[in-house]
Formats: sequence, structure tokens, C-alpha cells
Amino acid sequence: MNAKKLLGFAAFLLAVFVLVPLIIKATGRSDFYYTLTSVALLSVGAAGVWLTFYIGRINIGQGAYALVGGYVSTILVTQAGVSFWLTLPLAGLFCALISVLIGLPILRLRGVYFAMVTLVLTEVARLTALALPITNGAKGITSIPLPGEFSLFGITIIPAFGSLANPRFGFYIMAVVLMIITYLVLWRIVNSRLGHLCRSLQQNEELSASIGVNTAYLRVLAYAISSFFGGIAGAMFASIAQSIYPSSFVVADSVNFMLYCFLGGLGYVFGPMLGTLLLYFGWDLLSIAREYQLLIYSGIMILLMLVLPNGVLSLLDKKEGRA
Amino acid sequence: MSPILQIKNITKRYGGLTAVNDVSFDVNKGEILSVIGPNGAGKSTLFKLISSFVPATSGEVIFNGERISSLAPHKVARMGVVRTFQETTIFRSMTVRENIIVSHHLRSKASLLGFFLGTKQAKEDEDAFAASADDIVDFLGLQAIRNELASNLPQGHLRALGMAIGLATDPKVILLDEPFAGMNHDETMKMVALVRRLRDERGVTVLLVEHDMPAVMKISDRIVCINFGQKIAEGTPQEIRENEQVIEAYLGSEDAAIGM
Amino acid sequence: MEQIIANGLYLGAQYALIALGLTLIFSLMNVLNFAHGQMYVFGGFVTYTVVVQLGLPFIVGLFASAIVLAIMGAAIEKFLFAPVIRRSKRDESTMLLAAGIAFFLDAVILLAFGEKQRGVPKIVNGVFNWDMRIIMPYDRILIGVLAILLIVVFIGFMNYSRTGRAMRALAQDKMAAQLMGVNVARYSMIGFALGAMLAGLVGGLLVTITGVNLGMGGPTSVKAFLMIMIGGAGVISGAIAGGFILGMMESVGLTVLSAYGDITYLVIFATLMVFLAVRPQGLMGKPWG
Amino acid sequence: MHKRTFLKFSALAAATVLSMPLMAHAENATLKIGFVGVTSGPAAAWGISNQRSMETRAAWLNELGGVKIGDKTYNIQIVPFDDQKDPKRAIAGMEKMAQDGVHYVVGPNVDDGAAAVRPVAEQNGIMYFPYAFPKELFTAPASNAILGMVANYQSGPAIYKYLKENKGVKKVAFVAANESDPLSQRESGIAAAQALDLEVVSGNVTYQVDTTDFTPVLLPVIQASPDLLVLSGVSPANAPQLIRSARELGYTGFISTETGQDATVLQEGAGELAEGFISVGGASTPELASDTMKEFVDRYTKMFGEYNDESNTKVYALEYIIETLKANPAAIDNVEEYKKTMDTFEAANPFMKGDAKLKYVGMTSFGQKRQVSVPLVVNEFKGGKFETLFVGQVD
Repeated sequence: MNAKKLLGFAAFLLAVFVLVPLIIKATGRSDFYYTLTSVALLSVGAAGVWLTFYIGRINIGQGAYALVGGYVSTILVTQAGVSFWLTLPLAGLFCALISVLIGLPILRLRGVYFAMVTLVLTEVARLTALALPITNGAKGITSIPLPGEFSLFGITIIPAFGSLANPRFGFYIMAVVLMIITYLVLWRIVNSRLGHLCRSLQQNEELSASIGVNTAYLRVLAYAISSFFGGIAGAMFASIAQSIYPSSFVVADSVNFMLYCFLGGLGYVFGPMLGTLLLYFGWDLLSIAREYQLLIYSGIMILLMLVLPNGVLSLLDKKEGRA
Repeated sequence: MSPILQIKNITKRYGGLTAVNDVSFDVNKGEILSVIGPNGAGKSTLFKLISSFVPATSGEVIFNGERISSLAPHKVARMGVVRTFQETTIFRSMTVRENIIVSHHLRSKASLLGFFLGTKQAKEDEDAFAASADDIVDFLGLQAIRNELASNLPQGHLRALGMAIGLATDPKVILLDEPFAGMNHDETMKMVALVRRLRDERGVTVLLVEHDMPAVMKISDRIVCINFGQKIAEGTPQEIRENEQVIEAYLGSEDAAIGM
Repeated sequence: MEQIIANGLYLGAQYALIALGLTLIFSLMNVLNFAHGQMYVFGGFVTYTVVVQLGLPFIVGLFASAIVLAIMGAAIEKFLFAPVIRRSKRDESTMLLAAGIAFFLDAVILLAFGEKQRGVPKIVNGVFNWDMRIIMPYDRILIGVLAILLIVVFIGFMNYSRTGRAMRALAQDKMAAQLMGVNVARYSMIGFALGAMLAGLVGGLLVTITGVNLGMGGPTSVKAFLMIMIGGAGVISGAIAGGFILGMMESVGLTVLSAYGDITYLVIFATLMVFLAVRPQGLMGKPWG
Repeated sequence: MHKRTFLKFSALAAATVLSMPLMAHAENATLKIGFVGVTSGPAAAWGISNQRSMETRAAWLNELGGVKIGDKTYNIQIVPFDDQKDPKRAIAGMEKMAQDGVHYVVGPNVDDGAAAVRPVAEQNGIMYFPYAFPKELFTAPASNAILGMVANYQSGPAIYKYLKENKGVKKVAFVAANESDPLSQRESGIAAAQALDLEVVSGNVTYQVDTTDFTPVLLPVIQASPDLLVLSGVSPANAPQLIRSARELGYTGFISTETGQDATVLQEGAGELAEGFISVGGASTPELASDTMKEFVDRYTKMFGEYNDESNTKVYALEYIIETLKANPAAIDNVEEYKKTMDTFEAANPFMKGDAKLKYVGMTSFGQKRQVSVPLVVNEFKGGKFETLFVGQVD
């Protein structure tokens, strides 16, 4: 990391941990905490989708993993009494595991075929959640306790959320921390040789294999990382809503994850983050337009696509060259 | 001279169609061997079989005494049998240099996790690849276009880039798929010289598929001719030129005559 | 048993017609038109407005919806898809545009036609009953036959008309078609208009049986995607086969699995996933469409 | 568009959007009542009929000079939020209500949304009126949710009992969409039928909400030859098609549902085949509707072009909020006061003829008064309109 990038990173940290809370305090818009928490968590899921785009696969199945992650965490918390903080990585790992099993056959598909299978996957996840006894079927799981204390060697690292005066702030900080970790990982992947290999996969899979890249392995690896992100995002959401239903993540969510990536720009690591912010926050702001909300929202989306078909971040291209 | 690559009774059927039928030949270390044949004779399938991109129905490919015909393509590549493609097959949205660097993958010692974490080994690898890439750029005379996006290159350069990608993998045997297609006489002659240097200076064994008969005759040490999936002749350019069956095969098709 | 097959055929005919439009657009422009379902709903509402609100004959409503949708399709292609495809780096980017159009149409439908379920009253009364073995209302039979007729006309058009042949050339190989003098921009637009028109026609036909509401768009698109995946994306015969297969699957699946109730659709979808994993290009598609 | 112009344009648009709420004002003080529900997408009909009936009533009351609560007069302002039927959005909506200082919210329309907003509502002192049935939302320790309508586990038994006793129904079949709300309702419906010693001949057939042909779905159900076919939690869009397919398959028994339906939709979608269809409605059948109700329907029609019969059951929540606030003005920004008043609250029901009362009920189902008492009006579809079959009461 060079000095300029470090500075940018520091500025970003300052913005999310100091500036945002200050602004919220000054304006009194504390409802933005939840909105920004959502943005942060959804952008974690979108980061995963972006990574699958990076290996040349259109992923419309992230909702499935978010749902699975949410259920894994919830079931562990409510039925086995495991600490939420432990279930968070477990949810991610479980998703990564099943994504390997699912990915091995379906990652051989390309283009729209892969896209469609993942779309079906979302619906399969919902129907499975409806059918299984452990998920409590149609009735969902409600009254999930708030995350408890997390301590290491007797030192409290994260206080119990129930004891916080404002759990929303706690969730905000957690979500932002998760988002930052996610994007650091993503950034590192893209800027290391791993990323170059992913790009080689995206551009020409056959050639990639013939220069000795284990394409099948790399595809599954990228997909597993992607699903891991989806899983932890889902687990966090279940904890915030203190409830989860089979309909908590549906096809519309999967499609949205994909749209966030497109809007931000498929060629830019931070594209999905920006895309999520614009689309999710934009919808909230447009609620003033009442019955014209969807019209304006979709109108802007179409307009953006016409003006910036390569994503909003392509605005930066002229100044700094390719990201 | 010992055979580095042995193709033994290899056969490929697609449903009822036999694309390659019981073909056998050896490739000797350090030679340039061309596979010729009319359109649709099964040359491309043969290449895919050798590089293990498609599984053989029966028969096998032996490389340095090891059977490679059932391995995954990237493993075959890793052992040193590398296939290059026609000109469209490059990484289009990377620069020439990036294309070459990324193609050094076979030589990397660090693991994927190592690259992610940026270990010392990974850094060494990266530096080595960059140096080697510059080397290859020089070798192929691509200095002027090293930072061009591949998608912007003219055809001649693309072909060279394809070769560069192949070289980057440090192959023992390189399979060239129609390296002269669509080139004019001058370009072809340059390419012929380049392929020669590949063998002479870098010690790479070359196996190529080609239509351009004059170029094939000029460049090859030996030639294998196949038609309808079967090998019909094998020998030096002189022997092939005089082979009745080969002439028949070419006259029988409306493809280019064997210009001599 | 006869009943199951009859149900499957009827469902299949309407599905196939929906899938045809989608696959046509896909084959010409490599665009997965997320708004296809919305176009279908729009067509249904146009027919409804003409027939119920204006009191005109059904056939007028059907034509109105075909014309409105054809114009809409042409405009969408010319002013939205064509410029975006020209300028974007990756093909997939059109998905965002398509999704945006889908949302936009949803909003327009809500504002223009309201949130309620709408239906055109039955155009033919009575039920065909063959000894309790096949029970099929006459209007359903009529619509099914009309749908099959439209499919036949469409195939004829693609095979024997100049425009149809040009589009097929374009679908097969854009470059070659261009060299042969096919005006790519023009035929892409015609193709999109034709695809949209088919969606409008199905909407107009089905509004007499199932009615329409603004929520049907998205799920219909997804179903149509499934059909063209089964048959093979971008292949006309594939779309027809996919439509009939999905129709049959639902009909048979619902009957055979009715004892297990809740998991019927789970089984159907899981089967589809396995099928596609085994045969990635669908029944008759080119690999990696 | 040039990129710079585009940026300027977006900034301008954003600024406009952000500054809009500052412009609203009125002479009276403003009482904000929230609505968080689904007004776009497939389920839009539920939320739209909800929001529109609130807006109609609010406009009407404001036209009359506002509502006098304590010694202040308020204009009612409806603050809507479209949650797109997404529980995550619903939370955002509830947060926005808290931010706007709204203490009384109608919605959400579905189970998952209603469960998801609970933490926010409880932390921010918001009473909300979901149209969702899970009992734990209304049972202690939960205390901020008030069921805004009659639950299916209350209306279902009443309907089955009536049909059993008066029409000799013995065998019941259930179909439901494979989604949370309908499936939960099917489950409680089956339990209710079994408690009445009715035989459930088919209880596990489901359908996708996007089904376009219900014949294959209903075929096995009809073959079980029930006397009563219950469409659990059926959406207004699916109801006419289901009825039509069942009738066309030769089914002659009763068909009923526990959700509200719209007469026009039934008439257009199923015509005379819908004859005799039994559903639960509010108080707009001619036998019951008061002049106020009739005027409400008129005003609604004028404002939005067309009435939606689903609004019959949805007109009440706002009325309850306003009347309860009138009874205890201290509750205007304090829901604890509101909760205290609920136990004893009683007022005249303006929408029904006779001396029907507005009061809170729910002791039997929830152990606390967390449900509005609306008349359990069971309708029968006859000649394109609803007619009252019988009226029940929930306690």
C-alpha cells in the first residue's frame, strides 16, 4: 500500500467511525444508523457477488446463502445456545462448505446458464426453509436474543448488545467493521496474483487452463469466498431483525445484490459498496415521492445505465486510468 | 533422438462420429513436427486430446514416459505440454505485459494463500515473473506494444502474443494452433524464423497444426498427415510431398493445393 | 392421466409462446430481458382496457396489445439497449438496464392500471367434458389452440420471410451476417419489437383466463428464463420444447407429488438444477450461449 | 449528457429531495400516523388499499377541521413507507417512523415484516397495527403490536362451525400458496377444523403464487371430494383463478377463505363461477354499512378512482388510534398511556349501523387486549356483490 492509498483508507475510517456518527448526532437522523448498517451488510453480500463476477460468472444466488447463513446463526443461538459472535464465522463457513458442494457441478456452467441456476437456487433455499422442521417452516424463528458479550481472556471486547443504550449504534459499528474487513480481503485478492488469475479466468477460461491454472479449483474457491460473505451478511441481518423467515431473503434480494455490483461498476473493487449505498439509500430517500417512488427510482437507474454503462465508478477512469 | 511425446492409438468419438481414429506417432525431443490435413480432418481434436482438454475415448498420450491423457488440462500444462490458441484466444482486457506475467503461473512456487498474504516467496515469484516477462517481450520483439491492451492489437501482434503466453509457461513441448493462418508472405517468414528460434534458442519441442503448406514444408523436421481422423502418412517434408495418399487427400478436398 | 397430459399441453402452449419472445431477443442481442414478464403483463392490461373499459371486441384488444408492445419493444431497443450495448465493456451490463426497465414498467403499470387483479370475462362459456377423463373449459381450449397457431405462424415467419431469415442469420453469426449485408441495427430492433409483441400477445390471450396483476411480471420472467434454459438459450425449437417440458413437469409433478404437498416445487426446481448441471447447454442449445 | 452536468444534476436532485419534507405545514398542529407496508410489487394490493383508506379518512377528517384531542386540534398526516414486502426494508421504515416522531403505525402487511420491526417499535415507543397473525407478536412479553383485523384462527372456526351446523359440511380440504403467511394460516385452519370434528381430506397441496393455471394444482384436491374447500390466506389475485379452476373441474361444494377479497376482482376473474364464495369482509355490505361507511366509500372512490373492498377491513386501525387518543390525550406521544387506556377504552363504531362499539379485545387468543374489535362479517358473493352471511364477534 502506498502513502496515497493509506491516506485514503484512513480518511474512510475517519468518515465511517467519526464523521458519520457526528453528522447523525448533529442532524438527529438516528434512523440513518439502521439504513447505513443495512448498506454495510448488503455490500458485504454484494462483495461476494462481485467476486464471482470477477471470475466471469453472473451470480444471482447470493440471497440463498444469506438465508442459509441467517438460519445457521439463528439455530445455533436459539437451540444450542452458542454465542452469536461464534456463530457469525460458523454461518459463513457453513455457507462456504455447501457452496463448494453446489459449486462443483454448477460452476461448469457459464453465462446465462450459470445465472439461471443460481436464480433457481435462491428459490430452492426458500422452499427448503419452508419444508425443513429445524427451520420451523413457515412460522420462522422469532424472538432471537440480541448478541451477548464477547470477551477474550476476561477482557470485554464487545459488550452485550442488550445492555447498550442504543443497540443500533452497536450494530452499525459491527456492520462497518465487517464491511471494512470484507473489502480489505477483496482488495487484497484483486491486487495480488490471485486477482490476476481470476481475471484470466474471466477473460478466457480455456487459455487460463492451458497456462496451468487449476480453473476448477479457483472457481470453487472464489465461489466459496463469495458465499462466505453472503452467509455472514445474512447472519447479521437475522440478529438485527431478531427474527428470520423463509422469505427473509428471496429472489428479489439476489437480483438486488447483482444490481449493486452493476451499478457501482464490475471493474472496480469498491463498486459494489458504492452501488449498494446508491441503490439502497436512494430508495429510502425517494420514499418522499410516494406513489412515484418506484418510477423515479427505476428512471434514475435507467438513466445511470445510459450515461455510465460501465458503472458509476467509471467516472474516475479518466483521471486515474484503470482501477 | 528419443521421443519426448508418444501418441498411442488415440481415438475420439462424439456419439456416432469418430473424429480421431487410432492415431499413433512419436514426437522427438527438439524437433519441429507439423500435423497437416484437409479441413475437418481432426487436427484440432487431436491437439485437444494431446493437451487433455477433451478425454480420449481410447488410446493414450505418454510424455517423458508418463501417461498424461487422463490428467486435468492444467496438470498437463504444468508438466510442460502447453497448447496455444488461435489469435482470438488471449486475455483481451489485459495489457501485453500483464498477459505474459499472468501466464507465468506454472512457475510460481508460492501458494494461492501465499499470494493473498504477500509472503516473501510470493514477492520473489512476482519479481521473477516480471523479469522473465520483459525477457520474453525482448525475445519476441514486442517492446513497442508492451503496455497496449491486448484487445487493441492487430492480428500479427496477437499471434506473437499467443506465442509469448506459451513461452511464459516455460514449456518443454509447445502446441501451436495454426500459427501462420491469415498472414501474408513476409509475416509468415518472420513467424517461421521465430518458431525456429524458439526451438534453437530455448530448446522447446514444437508441434504445430497448419494449413499453409509452403510454411510447413519450410519449417518442419517431420510431418504427420491425417485425413478423416486417420493418419495417412508420416515422414520428412520431402517424403510427404511425394506421398500419393497425401496428394489424393488434398486434391479430393477443395482446400488449398499443396503449393510447392 | 389424460387430464394431466391435457393440462400439460395447455400450460406448455402458453409457456412456449412466452419463451419464444424471450429467446428471440436473447439470440439476437445476447440480452436476457428481465422485463419480459412486465411486457406480458402490460399486454394483458392493454387488452383489458380495450375490451372491458372501452367495450370493444376481444380481437381488437389483442391487436392493440400486440401493436403497443411492438412499438414499446422497438423504442426500448433503439433508445436504451442499443446505446448501452455499444458503450459498455461487458455484455452482462445490460442486465442492470433490463432490470431497471422491469422496475420502470412495474411502476408504470401500477400508476396506469392500478394495483388490482384484472380480468377479461370469459370469451367462450362451457366446459368440455369427455367422460370425466378430460375436463377442459372451451375458452382454455380456444386459447391453447390460438397459442399453438401463433407458434406455427412464428416459425413460418422465421423460416420463410426475408426478415425472419435475416434475423436467423444474425442470431447465428453476427459478423457473417454483417458481411452478408444484413443491417444489424435494423434487425435487432425488429427482433426486439417482435419479441415484445409476442409477450403482449400472450398477455392479451391469457387475460381472459388467468387475468393479470402487476405482480405477475417478475415471476413470469423467471419462469420464461427456466424454459429457455431447459430447451437451450437462443434456440427457437429449444424455447418451444422448454415451454412444453415445463408445462408437463408442473402438470405431472403436481399430480404425482401431491401427496407430499409442500415439497412439490422444491423437487421440480431441484430437478431443473441437476438437469442443467448435467446438460449445461439445455436440450438443443449451443454450449455457453 | 456531459458527466459534469450529470453530476450537478444529481446533486441538485438530491438536495431537492432532502429539503422537501421541510415544506409541509398546516395551521393546525399535525398528528403524524405512519404506514409501513407493501405498496409496490406483487403484493401491492394489500398495502395500497391500506394506505389509501388511511389517506381517504385523514383527508376527510382534515376537511372537517381536524381532530380535537385534548384541547388541541390536529390535522392528520399519513406518513407512508413502502417496504416492498422485504422485512429488512420494513425495519428501515419503522426506524424512519421513529425518526419522524411517529408513535402510531399501521402495518406491516405480512408475518416476516411484522416480526422484524418488533425490536425497533419496542425500543422507540411505537404502537403498530400489523395485518399479520403470529400469536407471539400480541402475547406478553410483546406489548406494542395490536392486531388490526380478525385473525384467521378466529374467523376460521366461526365459518367452519356455521357451515357444519347450517349446511351439513363434513369434509374439508385446504390449499395454500407456498409462502409463510398462507402456510401458517393453513396450519391453524386445519387445527380449527379438526377441533370441530371435521374430516380434513386434503391438507398439503400448495401452489406457487405465480401459477397461471390452477387446474393441475386443484385436481388432486377435488378428487378427494371435500364439501368445503378452504383457500388459506389466498391473495386477491389468486382467488378468482382458484375458484374458477375448482368449478371448472366440476367441484360443487363450498369455497371459503379467511382473508378479505374484492368483488370487482372476483366478478371479472371468475364471473358467475364465484357465486356463493365465502370470505371475510368489513362492514360495507348494505345490511351493515352506516352512512359514514357509505360516505367513506364515496370519498375513496373520488380520490383514487376505484374502491377496493379490501379496505373494508382496513379502515379501522386509523379510527382506533384517533379515538383512543381522544380518550386519553396524554397518549399522543406516550404509548404507555395508550396501553393503559386500551383496557377500558370504548367508543361508538361509526362505520356500522346499530350500536356496535370500538374496543380492544384479544383476551382469549393472546391473554391481553391487543386486537381491535372489528365485526367478524362473513360474506357470500352473490350476483357480483357481497352479501352478509352472518356476523360474529371476537373477544
